[in-house]
Amino acid sequence: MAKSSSTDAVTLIRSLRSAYAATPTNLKIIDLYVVFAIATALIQVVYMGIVGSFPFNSFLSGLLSCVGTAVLAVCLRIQVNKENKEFKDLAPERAFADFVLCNLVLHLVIMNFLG
Amino acid sequence: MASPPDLKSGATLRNAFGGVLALFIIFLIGVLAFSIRLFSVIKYESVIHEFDPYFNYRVTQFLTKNGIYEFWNWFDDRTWYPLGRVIGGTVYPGLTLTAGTMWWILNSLNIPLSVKTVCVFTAPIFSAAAAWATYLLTKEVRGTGAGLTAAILLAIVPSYMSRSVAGSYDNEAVAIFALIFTFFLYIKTLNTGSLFYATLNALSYFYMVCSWGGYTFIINLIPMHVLLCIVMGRYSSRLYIAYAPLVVFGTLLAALVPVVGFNAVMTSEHFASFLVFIIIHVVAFVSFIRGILSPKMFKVAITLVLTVGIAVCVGAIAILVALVASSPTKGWSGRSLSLLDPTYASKYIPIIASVSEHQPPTWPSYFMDINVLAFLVPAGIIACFLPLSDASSFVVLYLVTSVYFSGVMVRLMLVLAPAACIMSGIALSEAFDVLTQSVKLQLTKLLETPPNAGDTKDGSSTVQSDVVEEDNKMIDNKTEFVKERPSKKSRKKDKEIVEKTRSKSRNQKRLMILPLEASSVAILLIVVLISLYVIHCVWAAAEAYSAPSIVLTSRSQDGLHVFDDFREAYSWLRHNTEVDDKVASWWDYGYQTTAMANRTVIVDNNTWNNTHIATVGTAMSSPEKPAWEIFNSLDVKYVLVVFGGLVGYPSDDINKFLWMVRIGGGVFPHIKEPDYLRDGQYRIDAQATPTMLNSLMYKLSYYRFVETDGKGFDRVRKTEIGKKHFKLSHFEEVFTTHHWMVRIYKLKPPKNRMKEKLKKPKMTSKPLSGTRRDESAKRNPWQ
Amino acid sequence: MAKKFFCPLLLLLLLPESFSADNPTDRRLLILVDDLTIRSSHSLFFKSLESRGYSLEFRLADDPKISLQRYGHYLYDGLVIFSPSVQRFGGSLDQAAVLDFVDAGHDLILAADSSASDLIRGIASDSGVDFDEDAEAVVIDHVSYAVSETDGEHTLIAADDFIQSDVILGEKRIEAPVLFRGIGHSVNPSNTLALKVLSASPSAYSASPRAKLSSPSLTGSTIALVSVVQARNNARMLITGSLDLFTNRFLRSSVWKAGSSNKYEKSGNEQFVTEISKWVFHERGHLKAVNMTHHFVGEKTEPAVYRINDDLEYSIEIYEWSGTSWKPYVADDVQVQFYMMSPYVLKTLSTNLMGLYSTSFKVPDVYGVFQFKVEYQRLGYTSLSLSKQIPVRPYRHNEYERFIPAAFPYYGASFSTMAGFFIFTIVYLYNK
Amino acid sequence: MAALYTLHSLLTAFLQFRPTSAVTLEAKKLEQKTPIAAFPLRRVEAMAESLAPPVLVRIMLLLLLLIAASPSTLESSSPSPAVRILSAERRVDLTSSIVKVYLTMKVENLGASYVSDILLAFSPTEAEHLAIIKASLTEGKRKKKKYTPLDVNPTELAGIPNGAKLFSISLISPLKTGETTVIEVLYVLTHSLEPFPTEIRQSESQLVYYHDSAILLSPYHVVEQIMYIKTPTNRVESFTKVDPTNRAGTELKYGHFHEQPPFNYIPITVHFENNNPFAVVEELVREVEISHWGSVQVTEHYKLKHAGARHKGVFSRLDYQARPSIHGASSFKQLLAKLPPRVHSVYYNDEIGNISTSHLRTDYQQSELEIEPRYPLFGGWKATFVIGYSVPLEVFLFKSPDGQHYLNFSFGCPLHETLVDQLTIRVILPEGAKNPSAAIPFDSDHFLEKTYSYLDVVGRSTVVIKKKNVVPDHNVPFQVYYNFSPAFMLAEPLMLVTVIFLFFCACIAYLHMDLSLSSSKA
Repeated sequence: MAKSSSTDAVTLIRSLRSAYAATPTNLKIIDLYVVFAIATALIQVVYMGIVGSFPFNSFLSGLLSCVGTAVLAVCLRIQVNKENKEFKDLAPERAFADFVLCNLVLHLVIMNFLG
Repeated sequence: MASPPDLKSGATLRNAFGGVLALFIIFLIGVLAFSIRLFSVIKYESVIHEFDPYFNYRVTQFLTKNGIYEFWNWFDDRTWYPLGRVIGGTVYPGLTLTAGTMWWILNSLNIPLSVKTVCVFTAPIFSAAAAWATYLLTKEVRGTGAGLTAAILLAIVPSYMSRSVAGSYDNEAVAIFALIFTFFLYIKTLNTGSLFYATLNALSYFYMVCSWGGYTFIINLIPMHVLLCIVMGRYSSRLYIAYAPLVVFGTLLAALVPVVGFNAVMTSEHFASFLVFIIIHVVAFVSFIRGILSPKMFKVAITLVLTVGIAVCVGAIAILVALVASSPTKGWSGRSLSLLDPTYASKYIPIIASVSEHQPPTWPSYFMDINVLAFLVPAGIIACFLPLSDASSFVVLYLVTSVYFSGVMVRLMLVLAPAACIMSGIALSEAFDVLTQSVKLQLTKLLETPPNAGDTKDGSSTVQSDVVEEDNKMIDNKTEFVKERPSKKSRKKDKEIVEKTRSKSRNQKRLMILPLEASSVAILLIVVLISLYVIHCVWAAAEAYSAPSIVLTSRSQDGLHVFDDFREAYSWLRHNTEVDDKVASWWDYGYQTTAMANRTVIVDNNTWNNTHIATVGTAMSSPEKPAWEIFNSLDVKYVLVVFGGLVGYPSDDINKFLWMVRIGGGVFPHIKEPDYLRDGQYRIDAQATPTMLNSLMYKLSYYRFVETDGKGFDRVRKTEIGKKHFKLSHFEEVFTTHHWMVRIYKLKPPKNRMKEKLKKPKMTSKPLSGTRRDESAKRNPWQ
Repeated sequence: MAKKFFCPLLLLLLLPESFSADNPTDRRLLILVDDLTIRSSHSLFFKSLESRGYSLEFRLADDPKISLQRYGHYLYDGLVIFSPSVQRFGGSLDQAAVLDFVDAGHDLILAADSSASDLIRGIASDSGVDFDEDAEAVVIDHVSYAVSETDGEHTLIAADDFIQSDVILGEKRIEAPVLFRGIGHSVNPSNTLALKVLSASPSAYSASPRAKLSSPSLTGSTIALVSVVQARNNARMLITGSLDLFTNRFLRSSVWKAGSSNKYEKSGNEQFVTEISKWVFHERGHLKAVNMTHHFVGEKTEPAVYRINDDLEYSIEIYEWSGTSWKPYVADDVQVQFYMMSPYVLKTLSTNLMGLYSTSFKVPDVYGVFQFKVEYQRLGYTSLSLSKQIPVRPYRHNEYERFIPAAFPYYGASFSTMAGFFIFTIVYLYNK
Repeated sequence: MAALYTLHSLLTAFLQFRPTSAVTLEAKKLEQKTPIAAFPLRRVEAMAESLAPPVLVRIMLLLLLLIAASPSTLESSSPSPAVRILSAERRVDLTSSIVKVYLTMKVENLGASYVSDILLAFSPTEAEHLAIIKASLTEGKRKKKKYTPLDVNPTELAGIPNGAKLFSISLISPLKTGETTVIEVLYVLTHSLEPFPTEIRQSESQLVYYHDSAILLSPYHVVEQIMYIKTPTNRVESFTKVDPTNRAGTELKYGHFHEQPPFNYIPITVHFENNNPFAVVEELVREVEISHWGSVQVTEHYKLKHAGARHKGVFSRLDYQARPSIHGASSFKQLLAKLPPRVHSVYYNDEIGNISTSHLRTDYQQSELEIEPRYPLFGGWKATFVIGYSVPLEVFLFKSPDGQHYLNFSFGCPLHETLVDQLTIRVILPEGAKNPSAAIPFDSDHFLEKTYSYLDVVGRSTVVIKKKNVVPDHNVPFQVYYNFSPAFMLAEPLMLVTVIFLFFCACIAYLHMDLSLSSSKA
């Protein structure tokens, strides 16, 4: 049972990789970006666990900035994804413009909240 | 704001024309919404109403005088003496900032309107905006027609009007607009799935957070909807885009508002959103995997992913529970709790229970506040269900939840009103669709229908117009709305029909087979129904909700009689007492005293410190001497009581007295409610208990009252008072207004000499113990 | 001719400058007597008063033209009632009027004797001093009486149990006992305003000398012979049950306390009555506090509001009236409270011996409307009670500390995300 | 001698000139118009025509002063023995809170030279409470008396005993030797009734002191004189007796006194009941805003105070309602404001809203506004309120022959029998009004400032007039002149129109742009 599942897992991983290989590079870039953001977030959580949540607002802003970035990136990915049927009418430029706008707002708020 | 969607919608000339028409109607609706709320100014005067608005007004004055930073850091030492109150940190700044900005803009244009004027007219302006927002929201849900109907219904719905007549300068005035607009943007994002609207959504959510504690409603409703969609298997990446950014931004922005601060992540009102946030990510991931994998591999994948996902969820839930447990009052503030458990307040928090607008509503109040909409709503729900879209499901959800809440707290009828309007808007437009359409199909000729449809409208509208004539001139510009609304709408209908027949599904067709008479009669009936509603609303606006509670009028045979006692008393205090004197009164009058009399008060309508209020309650319900000692220990110089016995003003302090006893007794056990009740009932006549008759409140209210008519007949309680002739030993009357409605007493200085029997009149600080202690400033989000 | 110009001729009722805050000593005394012989029999006492600059006005107690005030202004600063037996005063004067006179801040000397009327007793008891109800009762002491040939009933008492207070009785202690003949009274110990200045010896009791000795109502040292009351408005009263206390005879006569070896040439009465009248008429023990100021450490101006945890300096000046001028008051027990429903800070002020008291402390970490309170009550001194209100605000939004080192990682994180964002945009666009 | 008197007149003229020349720049521009300010100028010029330009005259005057200094000081003790007052009669009216004194004196010139100035003396306290002083020459007998007003203004003179203040009445035609003339003087004293006792209870009635001199304080020898004092009620507590003195009912008579030397003074005090409202407006700001669209908008901000004996202790509404005449005799609850005729849109409110107790009676003569403060005023109580009204433009705005507009408006406070401690009038001219100037019939300081009202760009020039101690007798018209071209009236409407037009253009542009964008995008 365990064996089969493990083999399943192996095959799954393989197929995943193959499937992922198909994705266009710009999506890859986005994924990279997302990963980076999440990683930062995790690091912070760990640090918070160690040091304690004294400057709570700083912690929040730090964490949320990462999460926010990740979320926005994901949204962007969803929108510019060619396979995605829902966003035929939405031009990728428009999507990216929105994305930039969102990020600007986000970082503005973060800056405000950090201090 | 309404113009771009409208005009973009149509490319053909006809639709462009329709768009312009719609735009025009919308504009008129705005004017209607604004002008119907001016009854109070016309019938009375341009003045701030009731209690909380006076506080907001005072804060706005401070803001306009000292600027935003001073306002943010304002520590007010004139209220809650001696504790003081950090206004900047405990007030929802949205309303104040809005009005302040408007004032600033006007003045920079050299239009010298006073702050007061701006404040008075803020509410009507925003109710117009709210009507527009409703239009947009409903339009997103169901086409323009429904939008217009809903908008006009909301523009004059009484329950919203009750909070937004000119002069009632309260948070709800702007909050409702923010609420609806946020929902609109949410739906918009859901439909378009563009990040741009998501950002706007977050921003308008921010505005909502700034302006009203009710924002928790949004931050709980939207997750519910998202969850609903996921459960119903309607997950789409648009849903993700609509929701995920909102949570992140929303939390950040909410945390920026001083009042909310870390509550945005600490208190459990917000946890639902985080939970759903996690869930939606899991779901998104799953669907992503499904997207890139072949179905059979997916079978395999799903198991693993699910296990992982569930593990994550469990972990998350565990964390949340831990957080909830850690946070104070299980993270739920009093009023929210009393929302979930209706009996909570009456059990634990008398202060919340004591406010009339926190009581559960009665059925008449439903009829009073939303009138015929109550009957249209079910139809609307049905209409929403065929066909069910994300948007319509959201609206339904909104309606259901708000119905529940309004059932708990009368005040939240306000949240229900828009939902009801939207629903019935949809219902009406659908009905008109069906009926007019059937009429049109019946008559082969397309040209004849608009006229006779038109003149049925005109007939009906004239009917109401002469009904309406009796009221004053406000209405006649209303009546022409009524005139043109149905006719225009019908015209819009039959052009919508074109795309409807294209767009809508077949079942529409089956509905259309109605005999001509039936349909036209039905139309007529609907119109009559609406006209009834309109009349009711106008009546409500003119009579029920336009009175500013600080100046009362009564019609007697010899014309109108004005009771302006409150302002008389306040202005007396303002001009004839020292600037630093402290005035003690029951907390209802705190805001007015600080705003109008500009004197320091002990407690006020922001009831953040129960103990302090209880202290005053205790003093009011104690005999003279202990009361004097309590007040003296608080440096009180004057005591103000409101007394309606002479002119029959029902909501005076004697009628509120039991609450003082309860609240006082809640903290200081030596005050026991039964002592004030003669076998269970509350009376002030000869049968009243001695405790009652010796209480300070009784004495201050009825001091020398008997001398007015010889036997001391109280016109409110409809009885003769129990104890008629008595002297005051520790207080002296310094002012009583013309109709005795406000009586102000001064504390006498301590006795100069000690007689043999005298004890030390040093304050035995027993009743005060711990007044300072509990610093749990309940920043209740529903205030 | 022009010299007459501008001396505004005052009507008789216009008062010359009188008892006032900056000159507390009384000026004009009204003395009510039963018969004018008292004027001569007590002349020494009156002389000593006049020599100290008082203007005395003698009236028969039942003179119909007596009135203490006219148009709300008091015509006298002090009242001396040497008319024990008067049943009701003449003119507008009555018990209430006398007490109002005291409540208006003026002083009173009330001397009764065995014939004390209800009126007198009433005034006394309203001030917290109760004469023995028994009408005949006088103070009798068979042990510490004053030896004299006339009196066999030992009603003439040589009392020397003085209150220990230089303020009331002056620095120079009174050696010779004071002769007393009259009725005793009692003072409720819970009464913080009334003080027994001269009390009887433990062996004394108050009863009627003729009647059979029943259990006397007052006995021993609870009997007060002379007591003073200082009202809350610092009006002072002297109440005694012996009018003879002030007579020339007692002032002049020699005293030999029974059982004591030494025999004094001259009784203590003169010194006693002089000193105590000085006290009663505010020639001594009258304090005033002025210039209550507070400011940040190192600044001079008084701020409108303090912030929590500010350091502030507080100072106040206290002076004592010496009968002719204000002298700096020196004591080491003056305290200031920083008070909001309960004292948050309680500090003893240090003086610079020139009347200036000052201290400095840190505002507690609690915001609210505080008060600087000085409550100073000392035996024999007028009580000081001052308070000044000052709000204390919490930190402003920009007064919290910023850039906490512990938070640097977070800063780093958020900045890195921003940087990341820019890089990402560039890469993304470039990649297109 | 004659030289000396002309010197006196010049001297007064010169001294008079000083204050006016010491005003701010634009104020000075105003001065040229105002008759009162111009008055000394005119007199100086009168001399100057024969001599030299005014500047030179002033220098000459200075010299004259120096020369004349010594003799004038010699004379000082009695400035002119040549003049004496044959008979003087003073009637002091104490029936209201404002003291009015009517002084009739018959003056005779004994000296050889002409006398063109008659001096009046006041004690310093009187002088500082002196609100207004008018003098007039009377001719003819009982029936057909005719009065001709005379100029009165303060003068300085060396060596006056005890700092008495002098006012000189300048006669129209100098008094020849041996001639006599009758001068009637009215002067009004404010704040000179001193309540005593200073604090009273609700049911007590108010007693006040009045201090004065039994005989006329005058720099001249007075042959015969008498003084009547009229009190409001019979109740007079006490009064100084200087025989002959007698009292009948509400009248108190001092005199006749004979042959009193100059500067004689016998202080007297009268202590009597006066329950008239001691209503004092501590500060009154009147804003008169002229709109050439056809109305003058007036807004008056009052700070009212009951300046009588302070109320102490209990205020019982019960007693007050039961017997106002006894409990609350000294209080007042009603005021009468006399507004100009054809007044409309009157309002009466305070900082917390409208005050509902007021009645307006209008007729073609005048309008009377009857106002009640929110509560009855007892001694020491205060109240603030605002009265606003607008009147049609044509009633108050006229065109002077030289094409200037001028506003002709009444100066004082419209409240009846009320004195104003500090009066400020702000006349707000329409935007674009040029070189404004004010003409006030008595001295008062005024200057210019800018105020911004609805949609103003350059702001409206505003004439601000300040005066202390104003009594009802000051209710005489004053004028404000300015040039104004009606073109300015159109400025703001045009502005609005353009803005709206631009807005629509913007909308249209936006819509088109928007369409193009969306088409490109989609």
